[in-house]
Amino acid sequence: MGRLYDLLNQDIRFNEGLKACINCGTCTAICPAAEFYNYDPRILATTLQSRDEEQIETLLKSDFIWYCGECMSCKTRCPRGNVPGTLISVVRSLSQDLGYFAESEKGRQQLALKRTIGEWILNTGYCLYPKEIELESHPEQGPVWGWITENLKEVLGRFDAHYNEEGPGIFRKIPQESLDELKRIFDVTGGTERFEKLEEFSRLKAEEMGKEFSPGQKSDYYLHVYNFNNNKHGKDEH
Amino acid sequence: MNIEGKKIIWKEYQKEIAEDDYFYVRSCVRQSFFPGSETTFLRILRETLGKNITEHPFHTTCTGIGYHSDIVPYETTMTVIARQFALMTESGYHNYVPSCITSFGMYLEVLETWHHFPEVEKKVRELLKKATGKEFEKPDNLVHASDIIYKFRKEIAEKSKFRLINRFTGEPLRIVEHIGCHYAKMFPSKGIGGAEYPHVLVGLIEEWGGEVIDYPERRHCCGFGFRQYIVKANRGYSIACSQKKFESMKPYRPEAILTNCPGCPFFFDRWQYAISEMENVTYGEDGQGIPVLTYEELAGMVLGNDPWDLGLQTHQVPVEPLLDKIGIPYDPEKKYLGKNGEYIGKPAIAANLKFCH
Amino acid sequence: MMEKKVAIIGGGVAGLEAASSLAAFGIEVTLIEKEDQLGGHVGQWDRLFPSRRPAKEITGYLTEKLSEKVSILTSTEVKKIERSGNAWNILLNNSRIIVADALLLATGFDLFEARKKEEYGYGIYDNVITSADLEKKFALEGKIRNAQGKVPERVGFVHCVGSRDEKVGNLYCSRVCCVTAVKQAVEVSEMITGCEVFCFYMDLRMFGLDFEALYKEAQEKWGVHFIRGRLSEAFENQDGSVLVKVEDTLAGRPLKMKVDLLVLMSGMVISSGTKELVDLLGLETDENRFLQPADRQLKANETGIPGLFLAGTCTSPKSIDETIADARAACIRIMAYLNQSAVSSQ
Amino acid sequence: MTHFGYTISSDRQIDYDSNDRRIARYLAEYEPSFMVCFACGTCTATCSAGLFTTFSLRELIGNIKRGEVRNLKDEAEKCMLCGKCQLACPRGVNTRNIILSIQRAIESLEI
Repeated sequence: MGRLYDLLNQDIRFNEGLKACINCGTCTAICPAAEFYNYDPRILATTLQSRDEEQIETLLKSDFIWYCGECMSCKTRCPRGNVPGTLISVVRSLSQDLGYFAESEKGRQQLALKRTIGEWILNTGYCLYPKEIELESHPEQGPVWGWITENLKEVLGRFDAHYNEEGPGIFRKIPQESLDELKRIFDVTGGTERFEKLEEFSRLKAEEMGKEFSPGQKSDYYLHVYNFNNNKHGKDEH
Repeated sequence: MNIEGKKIIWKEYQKEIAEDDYFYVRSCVRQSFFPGSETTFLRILRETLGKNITEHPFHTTCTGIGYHSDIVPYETTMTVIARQFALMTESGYHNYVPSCITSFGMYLEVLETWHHFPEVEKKVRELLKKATGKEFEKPDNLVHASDIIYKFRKEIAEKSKFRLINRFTGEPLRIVEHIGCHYAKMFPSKGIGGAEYPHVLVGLIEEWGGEVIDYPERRHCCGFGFRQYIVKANRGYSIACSQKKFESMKPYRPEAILTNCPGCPFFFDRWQYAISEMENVTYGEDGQGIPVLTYEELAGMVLGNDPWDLGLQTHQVPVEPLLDKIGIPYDPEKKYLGKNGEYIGKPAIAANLKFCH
Repeated sequence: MMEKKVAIIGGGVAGLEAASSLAAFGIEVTLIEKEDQLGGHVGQWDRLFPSRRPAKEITGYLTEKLSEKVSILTSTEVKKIERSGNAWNILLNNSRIIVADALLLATGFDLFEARKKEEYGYGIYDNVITSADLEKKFALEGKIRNAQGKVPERVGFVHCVGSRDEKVGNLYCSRVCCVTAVKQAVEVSEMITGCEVFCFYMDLRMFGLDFEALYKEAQEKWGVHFIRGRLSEAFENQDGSVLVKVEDTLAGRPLKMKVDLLVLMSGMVISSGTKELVDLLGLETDENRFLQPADRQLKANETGIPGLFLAGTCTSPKSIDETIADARAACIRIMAYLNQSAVSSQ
Repeated sequence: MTHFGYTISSDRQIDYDSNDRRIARYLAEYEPSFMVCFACGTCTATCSAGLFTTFSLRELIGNIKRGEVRNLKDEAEKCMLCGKCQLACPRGVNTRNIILSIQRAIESLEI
């Protein structure tokens, strides 16, 4: 048994997600990602099942593992009780730990996720924070959202919110002690380490690509991973 | 379609929902995009149903979106969830009610993991203790907030001022429902009605006078896909999923879309706008789109709450045509008022999707 | 040897064959059947794979062979079974008690309840039927119409419904569904000119001597299409047709199509009658809930209980020829048992 | 119009309701052995053209059955008609005539 397979196997979710795949395709048939991307959860399961180090390494460095949307529709249907959607989470974890994520276009986007969701969690205590959802980066949000964000305190105020204030309610300010607890949880459970790895491997990749790299959401590298699509992920390039 | 076949399945998938004394946990997405819904939920529970429901000011995100974007490790998420349970325990509550479906799925998954791997639970307890000094008990009853509205749907119907009926034709309103994927697709036995024919929203629509429309792509994901929406380069996937659903429901001429997940209504609302801009295609009647509702909003509507207290002004797809059909009164002058009643200006008009000012 | 008595529970193919075989050895047989007629599932079927001979030929032959040594009790249920000494006392629902030296269970199978595969919508979508429903259409109507009264232009057959599926707790292959699907696909093609027929399969288990030839005939003569992939879900369209989703695993891409009629190949599960006997007799069952013989290779018709024997599909899915062979094998074990006990009692 | 920075993805499902399956019907009529292929891949394993091109008769037959006939002419032209596959096929598919019939079908159906 090879090295990468062993590492995957250390994750308790791996054995839960992969019993023995019979290649029936029930998962792929209803997988939204397989519909729109060159993706196939059945192939994910059989590749992992092969225990072939070379194939698994290629997989961890590929765009392929980043197409899944983790809707878990596959879990409902598999006649063998496999969960490709959970396996994806396991392989993505390893791909990030080893820095392999930076080798694919879709994998590199993990930096953008860390810089948005990840930092919002630690800085605000929320996964999303409305003042961060700007129309420029989210044009589909439309004019009503533009109106809401321009008048955030007023609009939220109509619903008994305590926006950025103490006490319960919508978008209340989460006390610093709670944020400190959250940070300590990240420190002792590997969350902080994951973030640091995402930053470090991304920085190395940015250097290799000759793109400016700095904190926040404005650097060349950040904007590149957030916006760039080579359009070779779906039907037309199949 | 034979409804009797569905009824057999609905009977098989019922679950225990606590009567009272709920510990409520908010949703990051719901607060952002449909802030009136959570307020409405609490109002209905406290004022209409006379229930005790509390919220702890120190609770945070469950990190679910981070977990499903894979930037947050499973151990981290499990420990954050343990902290939420600790807040419940400290408050003396046992019935845990998340507002978010992603969270609901996370909680189920974590409890399932602990059930199968007690050593993991033990480790998480140690990690929580180390990081925060806290200890916790697991909830006795864990249900999604929509389950509670389902449980009290008859009481709400008794107190309702409006039925889901078109007052001009006398016909029931044709409504499609959409269930968040993580409500029951991961653990079918934990969802009312199961994974294939969930009853949690169907039960509301039918109890309140509407007609449920089942359409071929009903089970399809809205397309959020976590990283597939959050990163702009991937949004072509996200919008394509919703478009597939709109195209599939179109021939049935639905008059509203009802949802129980925080993300889905937001995508159905905004993607209708984006599709109208990109392709000049609008769904629904007269270029006005198909109104998208949360279950809290729908409950508030039948109970006769003021539409602007429900937050219907935060929708991109206008809800007024639906209010007109039901006969729910509203004052257009009050739509764009701030918290103290002063006018704060109007949103700009979209190019193709009609809007009601 | 004194005249010995054997009671057989179940009047399907296995029970009928065993009854006549034992009678031929001079045994006095009581055949107990809960339905009002003999023949079991085969009695309800129109034509059989692979030759498409009428099912009546089989049940007719087996019933005609029954001699006066066989007393037949139809519409009769077993209430209680007791072992007293070397004899079995079987209490029936009409309060009669049958005494026998040996007891043979030939309680057969039930068709898997297709509605349990919720995602296929059996019992909900009007044009989703089972292979048994289709067979009834063949036998009773002699024509195929869908629920809207339309002649189907496209029919789909779904293999492995309730078989090879841990979701419903059935790990096994039901053996006969693949070839039944091909047989029915041929029959539909024969009956409806121009109808496109699709079989959705994981792998085609054409184990019988003539099965592969039938498969080839289906492709070559009737143009039946075979798509490798397990059906993931079905949904009803507005016009009542059924939208199916499957992966074409040879192409590695999801596939969708509209069919006018979707036929689910329901597999075999332990019968409700067998389950009752499990409780009455304290029998062992295997992980798939079929009766567990003393040894699946060496003592396939025997149990741990002296004088209690098994035959047919109550122990595992079987085709008709396998069931008949199994029933005969059980008779040999019963005769050996009766002779031995006759010797030891002398 | 708002510039979104992305476009709506097209789906890659095989759609039997809209695909063009006329060539499959043509072949089933004029070379019925086309229908008995059971996709074992023996042809592709032995194929001379497949050694130095991406040609696969198994895939080609499958795609025609599915009605996925883009680039069909170019694909079929990769075959050198050497006939090794015909010797190898366990189902007696007349592979050479399939290739020739594809060309005839493209012409007569004006695809």
